[in-house]
Amino acid sequence: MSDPIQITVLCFAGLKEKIGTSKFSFSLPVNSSCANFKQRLVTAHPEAKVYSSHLLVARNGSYLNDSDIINNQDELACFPPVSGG
Amino acid sequence: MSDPIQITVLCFAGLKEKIGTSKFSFSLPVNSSCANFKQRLVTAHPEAKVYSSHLLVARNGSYLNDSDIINNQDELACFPPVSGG
Amino acid sequence: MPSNTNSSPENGANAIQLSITEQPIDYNALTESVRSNLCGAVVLFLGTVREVTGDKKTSSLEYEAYEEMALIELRRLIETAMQKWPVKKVSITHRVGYLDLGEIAIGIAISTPHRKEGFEAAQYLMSQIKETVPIWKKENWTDGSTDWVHPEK
Amino acid sequence: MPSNTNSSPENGANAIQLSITEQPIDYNALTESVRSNLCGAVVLFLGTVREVTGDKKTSSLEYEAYEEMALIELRRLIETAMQKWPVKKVSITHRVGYLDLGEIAIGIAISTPHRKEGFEAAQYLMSQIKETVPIWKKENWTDGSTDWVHPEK
Repeated sequence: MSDPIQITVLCFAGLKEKIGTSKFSFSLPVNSSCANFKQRLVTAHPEAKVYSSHLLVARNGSYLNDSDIINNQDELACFPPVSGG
Repeated sequence: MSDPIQITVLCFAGLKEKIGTSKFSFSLPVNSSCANFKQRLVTAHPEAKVYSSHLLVARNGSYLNDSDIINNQDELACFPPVSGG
Repeated sequence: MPSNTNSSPENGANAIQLSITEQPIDYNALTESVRSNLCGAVVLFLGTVREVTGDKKTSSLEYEAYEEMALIELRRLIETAMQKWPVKKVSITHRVGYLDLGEIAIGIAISTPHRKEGFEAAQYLMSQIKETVPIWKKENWTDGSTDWVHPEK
Repeated sequence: MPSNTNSSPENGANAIQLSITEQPIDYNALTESVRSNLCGAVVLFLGTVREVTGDKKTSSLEYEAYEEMALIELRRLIETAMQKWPVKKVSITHRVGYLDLGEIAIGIAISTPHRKEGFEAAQYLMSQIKETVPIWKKENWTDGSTDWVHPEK
């Protein structure tokens, strides 16, 4: 079995408040999808469960789909639905 | 047969330029409608014929319908379709 | 009346401000006049003198108003808009006389609780103004000719 | 670069201006930045802090942005709008940090040849911004409670 990959997670708004930090490292199995990532994030941080089905994930300024594969060293931005304007 | 009624006509924009004046007196038979007035105006001022079917007429700040009756001493504003804004 | 009318911004008496002017339109004042804590949306529309229409070029525009009736008609349109949408405040200024390229012919500012109704009411007012408010536009073309503009119908 | 970028108003390079700021939004500058002799219409929309939502009263708002991505996403939305409508210039500013009642959270100014497309494009941009641009609003209610706002879907 391959070693897990390491990613950096950036959190914003309500998610940041729930988790209590805006940036942290996170491990994932290789070939994890974005959906896998969200599931594991909420498992590791059950205080974020309220957002689980609505969390948005972006990489390099673009939103990811649930099926997109996460790569080693990715920086993923993770946040609740937006409410600007 | 009754004496004709006397009205004052105010002209604006292209109509004023065609007729050459912005305010003049005009005679009409009693019980003339607004449509009668427009017809007689164009007959008296054939240079305004280009506007005839589109002329708008207002009295006291409100548009008149073709069937509205003109009264003695009315001040009628008469002008081409508007184009402000 | 010594009090400044701007000091009571929620006063219904200030809900409608209209003017027809030969001076350049101060759209900043227009916008500021409709702002309100009751509203989440302000829409400002400016109609400006465009240089190109089809294959003709405008050198300047001239607007003429039947001012007395134009103000009555504007107020009537705003009152209708206020029945259709929860509009809090509206300010409209139309310029008359000669306008150069890029200058503002009309400014309309409106405030509403939410944005959807603000956009709808502003669009309604603009299209009605072009139908019924007695103001006329004359194009002075770069080729020296002039035209009183007639709406395309 | 010694030249003033405002001196070439038709320059395509100035067609889009974006910012996210903690300072009060200068909507006059925003509006002025989109004016053009090529356009007959300018639409400005301001989203302002409304006091009342349902039966609750706001004491202040707080906005947080993922600024880097917000600017990318705003530009993407504007480029899409420019493909749908003949938009000449767009300037958008979103404020972050604490806002008092009545203050401006977002200002969007757009210029187009004609008014219909200006209203349409401005509405499109506002609704898309509320869907995809990573900015969040927190309500500080007068009763002392706070809520991160979630869009009604």
